Amino acid sequence: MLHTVNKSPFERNSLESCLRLAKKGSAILLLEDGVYAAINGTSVSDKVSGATKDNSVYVLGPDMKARGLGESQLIDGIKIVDYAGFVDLAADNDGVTPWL
Amino acid sequence: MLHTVNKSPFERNSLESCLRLAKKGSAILLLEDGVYAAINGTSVSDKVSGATKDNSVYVLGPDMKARGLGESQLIDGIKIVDYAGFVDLAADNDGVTPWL
Amino acid sequence: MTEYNFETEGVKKTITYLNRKAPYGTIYALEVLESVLISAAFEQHANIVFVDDGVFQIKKDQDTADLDMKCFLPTYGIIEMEKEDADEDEDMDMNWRIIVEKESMEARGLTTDDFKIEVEVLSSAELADVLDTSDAVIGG
Amino acid sequence: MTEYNFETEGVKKTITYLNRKAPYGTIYALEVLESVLISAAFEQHANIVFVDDGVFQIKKDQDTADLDMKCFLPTYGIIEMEKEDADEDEDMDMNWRIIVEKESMEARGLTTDDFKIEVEVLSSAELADVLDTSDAVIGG
Amino acid sequence: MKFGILINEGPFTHQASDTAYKFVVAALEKGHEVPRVFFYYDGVYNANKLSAPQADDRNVVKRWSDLAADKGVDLVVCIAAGLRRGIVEDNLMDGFRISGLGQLTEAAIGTDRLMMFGD
Amino acid sequence: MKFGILINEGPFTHQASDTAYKFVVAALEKGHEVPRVFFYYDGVYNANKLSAPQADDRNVVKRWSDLAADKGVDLVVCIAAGLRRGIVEDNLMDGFRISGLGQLTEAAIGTDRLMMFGD
Repeated sequence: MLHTVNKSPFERNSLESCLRLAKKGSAILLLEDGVYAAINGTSVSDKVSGATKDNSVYVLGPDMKARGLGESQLIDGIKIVDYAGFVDLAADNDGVTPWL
Repeated sequence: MLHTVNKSPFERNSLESCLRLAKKGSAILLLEDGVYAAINGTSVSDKVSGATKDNSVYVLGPDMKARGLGESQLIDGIKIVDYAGFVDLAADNDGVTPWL
Repeated sequence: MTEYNFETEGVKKTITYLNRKAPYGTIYALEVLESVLISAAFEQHANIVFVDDGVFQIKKDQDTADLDMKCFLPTYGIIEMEKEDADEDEDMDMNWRIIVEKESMEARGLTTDDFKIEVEVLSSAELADVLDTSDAVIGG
Repeated sequence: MTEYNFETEGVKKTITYLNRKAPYGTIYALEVLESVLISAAFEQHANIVFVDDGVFQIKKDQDTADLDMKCFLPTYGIIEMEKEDADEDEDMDMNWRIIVEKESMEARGLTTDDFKIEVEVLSSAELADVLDTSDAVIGG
Repeated sequence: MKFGILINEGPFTHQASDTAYKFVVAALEKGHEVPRVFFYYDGVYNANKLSAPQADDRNVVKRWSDLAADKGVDLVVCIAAGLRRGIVEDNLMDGFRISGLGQLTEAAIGTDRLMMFGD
Repeated sequence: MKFGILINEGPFTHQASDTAYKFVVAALEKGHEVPRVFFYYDGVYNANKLSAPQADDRNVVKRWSDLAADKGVDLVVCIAAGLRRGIVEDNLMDGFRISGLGQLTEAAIGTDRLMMFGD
């Protein structure tokens, strides 16, 4: 299952609910304002870093770039994908759960 | 200053920001999905109860009723107003800060 | 304009409706209900799930008269009836579940007595399994 | 249709623009900017405040080319210039402040070096005073 | 006292327009003035005359229009926000007019309280 | 593989429609099929042909319309959601059609993946 999160973890509870309800081993894609969860040194970094132990966490590159976030700021273990990579994630996992 | 909060405290950070940035002695009106902050026995009740010490906290009655919440569930110290009471709060305080 | 025709005959899927928003502040609760009702005609399996503020959607005693808004509660009753019909009709291969997440319910100070309809209460871990085995998830 | 004519001649107020949303996920950042720019013509005092995810609006190095969206950053530069003009022109009674809340900035791992424009960093308590003395607060 | 109103969300999807309407009616009943309601962001959709809600639901667009006719409230739709969202003279409900963002600044300066309703 | 797309928010205000569009283009480039995009909730505003964004901004409505013409994607606007918001035949952009919610259920059943974009 691929879980998509498009909300800022500082503003809403979407990421928290996703982490609580995603089965271990799931893929999680952070996109739109959700990309802020992928960066180091914030009040949620530790929680997200912990999630990379149980899940494959991805972030949408074009959304990071638009918001002025660089690869060097990424939490270890998070992988950047582009829209083609997003399509692959949706195709390779057996379903998609949106956390909007 | 009257502060208005229309978001659920479980979903968004609006109430938290309001409580952090409202000057002591301000009035706070919970309306729309913000009324869920006014009820007892939830994970945010203690925080809201604490706020009633420093601020005058009000809740919009019609929004409570619509959501099936009754007066008996209210946190002590929170007062119910109707739309006319909302108008009075806006008029009697010297400005309005929206936390949407 | 291209009208596409899907082959849905004989296909059986599990669709999960994931309700996470409070009622009335936004319209999502109402419009997702409309789509749940329509889907009954397609005889698919469905999970109608209430998580986060979605649990407030089925709170008893809603009275929207002062807001001049339509109250959704009676419609949840229809969904409950659809589920009962499906449960009782042995010829119908349609399994509907109405699920509330325990953690969301408790954080909001609610118990099953507060709900207008009968629900199945699942833990986060149990609900994670339900989501994981859904073919399509429609959020509200 | 009734067109109302306000008497604004000689009235001096303090308008606070309270930016709390991240850029690009929603349009609020862009459209609130449009209203800040217009207000300059009215020579009012203004506080352009960045709180919560609003602090991300002025993050350096934004590049929206891959989204085909307009980048707002250059417009913040215009606001910075408007403020400088007002500061330098002694005949103009117009005080603009560009404010970032310290707590919001730090929770997001940012420092003033991360911002495209010069800002005043205030603590929550200091910002509470600014809000409290505003005549009108427009949120984004 | 004079109230200016700013509405940032469209009808039905968010409660903002409903709350604003109830507030305006209550303010007028108390003898306050509401010289202008400004529709910004998705708020411009409140002026779409093609909106046709179900018979058992409230008619948000018509309700604002009636208020303009009955109470002389000036309903202003932001031209820039309206253009990008396709709310223009062609589909503008009676009682609304389209104008620039300066009309919002005017309302902020010229009223005693600016009330914002949105998401 | 067949992707069904559900879009729940209007153009410009939320990024949902932009992300969905980019996803659909990338999926088609990879040789997948996108038989249907369903517009629900405020998503119906994506079909408003009166939308006229600024010259230096993307034209969200036209972009979907062009995709329908070029790639034969079936763009369906929910009739109930459209009626209450005033998106009807009168202001419907070329390439979109109006139909019932059953078309969403069909897309959920008849595709391999249903992708939802919204707020």
